[in-house]
Amino acid sequence: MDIRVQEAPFDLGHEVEAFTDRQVNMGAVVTFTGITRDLPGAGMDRMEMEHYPGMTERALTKIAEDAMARWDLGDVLIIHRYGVLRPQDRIMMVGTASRHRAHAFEAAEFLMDYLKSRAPFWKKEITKDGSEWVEAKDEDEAALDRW
Amino acid sequence: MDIRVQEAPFDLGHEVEAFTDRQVNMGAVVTFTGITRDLPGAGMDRMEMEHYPGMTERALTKIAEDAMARWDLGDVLIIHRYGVLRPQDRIMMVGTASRHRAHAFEAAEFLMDYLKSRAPFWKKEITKDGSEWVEAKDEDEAALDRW
Amino acid sequence: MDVLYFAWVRERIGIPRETLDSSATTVGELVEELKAREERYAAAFADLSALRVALDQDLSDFDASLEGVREVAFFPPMTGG
Amino acid sequence: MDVLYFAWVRERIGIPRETLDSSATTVGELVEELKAREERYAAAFADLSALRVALDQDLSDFDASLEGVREVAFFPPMTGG
Repeated sequence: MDIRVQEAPFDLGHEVEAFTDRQVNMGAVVTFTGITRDLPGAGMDRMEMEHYPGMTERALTKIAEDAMARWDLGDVLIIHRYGVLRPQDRIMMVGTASRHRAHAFEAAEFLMDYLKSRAPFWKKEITKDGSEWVEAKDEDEAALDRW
Repeated sequence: MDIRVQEAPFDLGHEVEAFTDRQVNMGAVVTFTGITRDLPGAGMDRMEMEHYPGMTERALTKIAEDAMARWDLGDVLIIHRYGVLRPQDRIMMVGTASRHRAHAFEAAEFLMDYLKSRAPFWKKEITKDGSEWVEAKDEDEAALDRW
Repeated sequence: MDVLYFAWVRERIGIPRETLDSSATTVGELVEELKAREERYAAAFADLSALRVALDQDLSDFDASLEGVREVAFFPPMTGG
Repeated sequence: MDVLYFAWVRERIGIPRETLDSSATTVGELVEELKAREERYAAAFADLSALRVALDQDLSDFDASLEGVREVAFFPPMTGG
């Protein structure tokens, strides 16, 4: 397991390559990358991602351990940034490795669903007209029901 | 859409980076990478992946078009190798980009399920004791039922 | 006991953390104490359904006991990923 | 009409492709013609449930018409990915 919470950008290609390369006899690697989207209309200057240092690492570790316990996984990777993000910046990524493609896919979706609603991050969108905290979506909370 | 059928290896990190980089305002990128697993016991010398030139490209294009029609996707990438593959070699990858993470995940799983059973590839495993064509799994055919 | 605030809860209350002496035995009692202190607390805690609480960095709920708890954090529903 | 064979069908029949003059109007009739030719064809086509067929590079089935078809391919279930 490799869990990183960091302000600095990460090198997506390098991380995917390194994660895949260090697996032994895993037939399937799935990755998800989350990217900052621009806002329609006025446009977004930046997003500020606040987090709860200490609890964040703890929550992500718990989510990764739950995934490892539930599926036949060789490894899990989570990288999540905080601080200032611009449109098109990569916010976070997860990676899963398994002998079975269904396990790799399901575990990656599980990680994303839990990480969205159970890891202490908060997004604030800043436009030239002002700023607004992003509201949690009911569909994100509902997504947890399937696990 | 970017569909490639090739004998040569591909650079996974480079492909993931390039695919992600060329998306505009897509919040979610999912990739799947398939890796040659070794065989238990005697061990595998190599896998030979046969395909049906012409039909392969046609089938993969159709599968990618079906995914683009069914989900809200910005882009689809499929790279699939043929020829000789050694344990730990990357066989193939798919990538999906969407504004919604659920769409990116589902489309990637759909691509994989169809590609497994509907694209004309055949795997032969060669050990020092002989060679054997890999048999299609009932579960792979059954996986199509959910779409 | 350390009390931490995040996101708009932090902005509304005006500080990211404070250390309190409280006789509250549950999170709910602590919230009532805070609301009684000043208008900015009352505003932040007006709608508990819009809030989440963590005790010693684990998600919890508003009727949980504070016994042995050293760090309480209040924040809106998370929006990571 | 070009007839193509892949994987163990190709190995059993011994050639990857051939050009045939056939009066068969369906895939099924073509299979019967081939089986009647030589033992290696009979062996390859012994169990049709283990085979798939493509007509002009589209997956099809054994009762499909051959009218206008230029390329027929026989192979086992695919194992890509």
